[in-house]
Amino acid sequence: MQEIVRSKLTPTPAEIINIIPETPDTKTFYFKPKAKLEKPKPGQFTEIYIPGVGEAPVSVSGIESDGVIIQTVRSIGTLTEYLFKLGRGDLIGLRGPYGKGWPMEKLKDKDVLIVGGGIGLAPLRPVIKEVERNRRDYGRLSILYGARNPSLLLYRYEFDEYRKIPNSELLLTVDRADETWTGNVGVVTQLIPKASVDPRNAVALVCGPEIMMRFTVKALEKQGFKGNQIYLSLERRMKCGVGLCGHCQVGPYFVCRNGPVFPYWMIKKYFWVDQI
Amino acid sequence: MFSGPLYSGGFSELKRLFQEIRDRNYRIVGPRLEDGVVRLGELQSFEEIPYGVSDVQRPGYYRIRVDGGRFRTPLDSPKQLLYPPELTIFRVTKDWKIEYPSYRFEKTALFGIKPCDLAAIKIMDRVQGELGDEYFLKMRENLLLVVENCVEPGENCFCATMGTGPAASTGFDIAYTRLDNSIILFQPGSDLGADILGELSLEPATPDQVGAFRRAILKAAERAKAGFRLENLPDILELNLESKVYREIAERCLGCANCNMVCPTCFCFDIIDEPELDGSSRRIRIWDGCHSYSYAQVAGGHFRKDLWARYRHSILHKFVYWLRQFGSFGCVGCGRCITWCPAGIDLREVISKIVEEVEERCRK
Amino acid sequence: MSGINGKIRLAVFKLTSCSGCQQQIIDLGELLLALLDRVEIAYFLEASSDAKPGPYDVALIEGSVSTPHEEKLVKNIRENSKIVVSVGSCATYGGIQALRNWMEFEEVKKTVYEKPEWVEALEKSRPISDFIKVDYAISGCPANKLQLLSTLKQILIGRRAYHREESLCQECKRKGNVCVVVAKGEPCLGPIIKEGCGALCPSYGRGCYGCFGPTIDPKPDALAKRFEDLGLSREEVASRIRNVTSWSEPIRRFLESYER
Amino acid sequence: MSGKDYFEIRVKQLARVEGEGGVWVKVKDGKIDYVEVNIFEPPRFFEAFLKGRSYLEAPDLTARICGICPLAYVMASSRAMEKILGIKVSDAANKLREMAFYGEWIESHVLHFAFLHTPDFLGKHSVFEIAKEHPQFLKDAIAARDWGNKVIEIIGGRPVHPVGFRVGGLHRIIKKRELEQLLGNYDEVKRIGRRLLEFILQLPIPEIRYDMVFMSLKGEKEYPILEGVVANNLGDEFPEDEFEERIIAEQKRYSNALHYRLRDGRPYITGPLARFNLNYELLSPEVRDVLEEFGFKPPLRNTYQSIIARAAETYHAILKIGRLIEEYREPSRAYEEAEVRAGEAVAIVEAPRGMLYHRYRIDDGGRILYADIVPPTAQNYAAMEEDILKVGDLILKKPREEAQRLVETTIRNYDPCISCSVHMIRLRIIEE
Repeated sequence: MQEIVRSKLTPTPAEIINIIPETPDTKTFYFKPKAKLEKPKPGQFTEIYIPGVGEAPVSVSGIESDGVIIQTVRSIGTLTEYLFKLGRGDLIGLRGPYGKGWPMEKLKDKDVLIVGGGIGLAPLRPVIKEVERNRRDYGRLSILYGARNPSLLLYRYEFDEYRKIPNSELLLTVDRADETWTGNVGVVTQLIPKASVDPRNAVALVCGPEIMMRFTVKALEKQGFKGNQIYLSLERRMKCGVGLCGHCQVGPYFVCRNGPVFPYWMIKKYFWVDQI
Repeated sequence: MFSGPLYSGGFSELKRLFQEIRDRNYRIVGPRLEDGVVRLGELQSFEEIPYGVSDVQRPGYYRIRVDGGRFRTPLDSPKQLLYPPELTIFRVTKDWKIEYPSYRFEKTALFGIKPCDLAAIKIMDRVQGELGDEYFLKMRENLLLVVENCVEPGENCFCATMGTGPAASTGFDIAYTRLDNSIILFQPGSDLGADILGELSLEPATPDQVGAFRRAILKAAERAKAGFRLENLPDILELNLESKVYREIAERCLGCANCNMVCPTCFCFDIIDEPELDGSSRRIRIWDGCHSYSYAQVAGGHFRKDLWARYRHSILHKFVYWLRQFGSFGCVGCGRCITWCPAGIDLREVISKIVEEVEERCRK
Repeated sequence: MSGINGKIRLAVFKLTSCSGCQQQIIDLGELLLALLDRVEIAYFLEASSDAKPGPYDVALIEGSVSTPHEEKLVKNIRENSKIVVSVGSCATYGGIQALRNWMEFEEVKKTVYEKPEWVEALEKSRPISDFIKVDYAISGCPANKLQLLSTLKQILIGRRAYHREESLCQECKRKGNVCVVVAKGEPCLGPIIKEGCGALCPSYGRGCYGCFGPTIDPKPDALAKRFEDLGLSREEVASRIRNVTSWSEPIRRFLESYER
Repeated sequence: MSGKDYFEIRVKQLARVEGEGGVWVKVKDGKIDYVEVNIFEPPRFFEAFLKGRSYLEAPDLTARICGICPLAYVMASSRAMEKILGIKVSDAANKLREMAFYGEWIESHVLHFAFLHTPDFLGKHSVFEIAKEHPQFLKDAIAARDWGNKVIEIIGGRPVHPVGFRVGGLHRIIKKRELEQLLGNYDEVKRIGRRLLEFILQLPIPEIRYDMVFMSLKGEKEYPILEGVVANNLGDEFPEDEFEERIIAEQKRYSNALHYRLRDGRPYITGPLARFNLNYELLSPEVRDVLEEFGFKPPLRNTYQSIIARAAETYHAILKIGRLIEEYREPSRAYEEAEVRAGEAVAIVEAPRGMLYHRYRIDDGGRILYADIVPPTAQNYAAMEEDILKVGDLILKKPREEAQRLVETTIRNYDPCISCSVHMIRLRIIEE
């Protein structure tokens, strides 16, 4: 008997309603889905699809009440390169949101230490927004953010806003300064001892290149952070987003389904193993 | 290993079973001799099943002999049928209409598959779960499973180690065992199976036959063993993530991913987006495997650039991770990855060596 | 999209080759007609005498560079084209004629021509990427017409063109072929050669001889060892592997060390 | 142009030949004095790198000489090796070879007469321009080629450089039902073959008559394709092994291809026109019926009519393939083998564009010691040059642009398979 097979991997069309250039190779897109998607939680991701081009997992960097999803994208692969050629009014497809996000419930009444590297700040932005919105639910907020050079810092237009959040700090650093830069120079891990959070009562949320996360974990442990106080958002090749295609495994975990955010203790065993 | 009542018959009863299933409008897929190998294919008649043909399966080696013997796992696993190598997911038109493909799902009987392949289907059931691939789930709904227990496992078989054979214990509709050329024992495994067997009005097996059955299966189990034990295996493998065995094997491994492709439980897939000239485009799902170079590659990075790391992942996935992901091993001991490895790499040896390495270390 | 009616201006060039890859374009048949709705063929001598000058949006180049004239020509094509695609194993790897690269060139010339001094050719037949930047490379002897079309379709919608370059074994297994190495003891280059042809040779019961070129991460050493186990002499192993795509980097490197 | 020794027109490209070449015409006292067909297809040195390779590789390697007619190379090299080893190919394998080879004739002929040559007679640049007035013609041409290609694909895996053939037969047994797929729309394919021939018969073809030497294989009972004796219209008939004694080869400074002539220095024509004239009676009666309906009688005495021979052979090939499929019985073995031994042999087959000659010597290990390959186009060079001399008056009387077109058309009469020997054609008329 002939039967139609409807794939669960079906995207929902969404309109690009705004684009904000961030850095030379990064833009922030505002997508308005044509049909209602589940509301993403901070740290979750969607699969952005363009017909005939492909799909790429991209973390959500902002969630608006009217269903608009904000995502910051670096042009690096086939899909993202193509996305950069699109403009307002163009349609793309979205699937998701997928994955486990940041442990927001575990942050309640805790100091929140955010450590971002480069584009890694994108999935952390919704956390900052959440802390800002419900400021009294959380302890001190410390945002440590670094990039290779000043032109690669995301959301610079919002930094003042971050600084104005009560009981918070924003520490920035760049690997290489230019003439405009008067702040810290060096890798982001150097900022960790400077962060004014109480390691005994804090949770660290980390996202950035894998190498940066390794150094960050070491630095955090040095400050007294324990494995259950550190959360990392991992990157892998999340093709299907729902744990079926197999590509995104790290150890026994599917990054798409069990992550992308993992408590450090959970992945510690694999985190330091070369090419696991 | 042993369950359910046994009934006695012979080849004519087996043939009647085939006929009975056919009369119930099942398409029958089973082992047949084609392209110089025993492989799964659609069977028009019982006579197509190459009883009397045996296969020699060794690492990287397969040959057929017409010697009145028995064949083992066919080239194809049920995956070929349930989880086709290439499948269109959907087509999207220029104006964003999504069109889904339609397929024919017929009542299908898998006739004479081996217990290891039955185990593989059960593993796939868990992997796919309710989240799973729609095509698989629809195919699965219509499946009748007739298993042939093994009394003569091949050289590459290690179902006994993996606990999937040589006899099936549950999850089938009907199982049969060819004790010798005249006596075949039948076993119902489901209500439907019992109903079908009922049509054959078989006699219960005699105590002698039951005894012979048990002896044959136990003897087969002795043969179908790998050189390692499952006990603590996941822990041992995880203790030895940096084993040099992986690097040694990568000297012989071709990275071709044949082992992934022939594995009855390997489920990984890649997605291809193909634009069409009329502005529409197609999404296609095709088999992929962790030995593929591009498998763990992302735009601007690679998580398993070296072949040894890809090889390690395949072992760890089957024997460590799978257990945590789906509650069982990802290997059923069918031996296909050993037979069809063009480099003749023997998975059993690889694992044994890694285990040895750890034991060695413990002794020191 | 600088062509008539916003079509892509396509040019097809031929260097040292058999014309078989251009043939693939004509062999598209009905699909070629559909393609012509989107593409203006500005230069394709085999199909049309109406040869228009550049610049071109896309240049497809068949054939290897094996004469001084071609060296100039390919540089000229590059200057005149936005996207350059090397089509087929001649353009991408140097082709079958690169088998002469392994021989003494003066001897080679003498073997074929009575007056070798009249023959104008470079000592080696080389891939065009040795001379110019190539945007996309399609291999195959000949290139697979559907892969070629797919590349054009991807270029047409403006995306980066991509094809899987995993082993031929994967395509072979997807097709349900029986492995000729395992079931017949027949040497097959499939494990180190990329998919794309449809696993044709094994479908016809014979070993792959490598016309699509090496995968992205081939292991020729391991394969050579396996061939030796199957009973081939080192000379035979080298000869098997030194075939249509012998001048591709990984195979060349392998042969150089294997024969040392 | 007075005051100069010569004037020169440079025709940069001659398109719609499968490659590139040039024509150089020297004019003296208002008459064409000298013609050079100038080939600049780079040399590929097949005969050199074949040395040392296994005899089994000859078909796959030599196929790569030409992407238009690879099967001709497969057939000639296989047959030569079989002669050396004394292998008798099964009837079934022979039939499959013929079917596929006829498929190649269709593919190559239709490519040539529809895509490359017809535009000349209708004053167009390409078949796509013709399609505006004659859409059915292009449709038919594509359908016929697709079908021809499909024949090769089923038997050999792919139309260009097929993989299914080997010395001794084929690599695998082709099932009858695989071939029968080709018969699904066979009646329509036959109609297409007929329509294409009728279309070609109605083209305005220049009437120029002169004497030519034709040479081709001659069939005994069947139109020649895989084998035959060599014959010409001078009454000579000789076995393929004597080819080299009857023919002389010379290397020209301006060309990478060797030029061939009869021993007495006369050029000869090989190809469809020659085959047609020497084997007319062996064409399928259906083909002859159409020709005769249009008033054509053999021999065709005009190289411009070679396009008719191609269309006729295309229709013939379609009919022949159908008959071969019907007669086909699956063999028990895909190929025959024999003990390897040293030896030497020659084989000539009829490539779409004429006689293709292969000669090999192998050692007792089956390694190729010596190879000599004479493609049809190389044999036709001398005739092409001669032809241009013959139409010289016409060329010189016409305006330059038309003159070029005429020269091009003349060259294209030979369907020069440039890849096996030549390249784009440039016309230079040099007046002294």
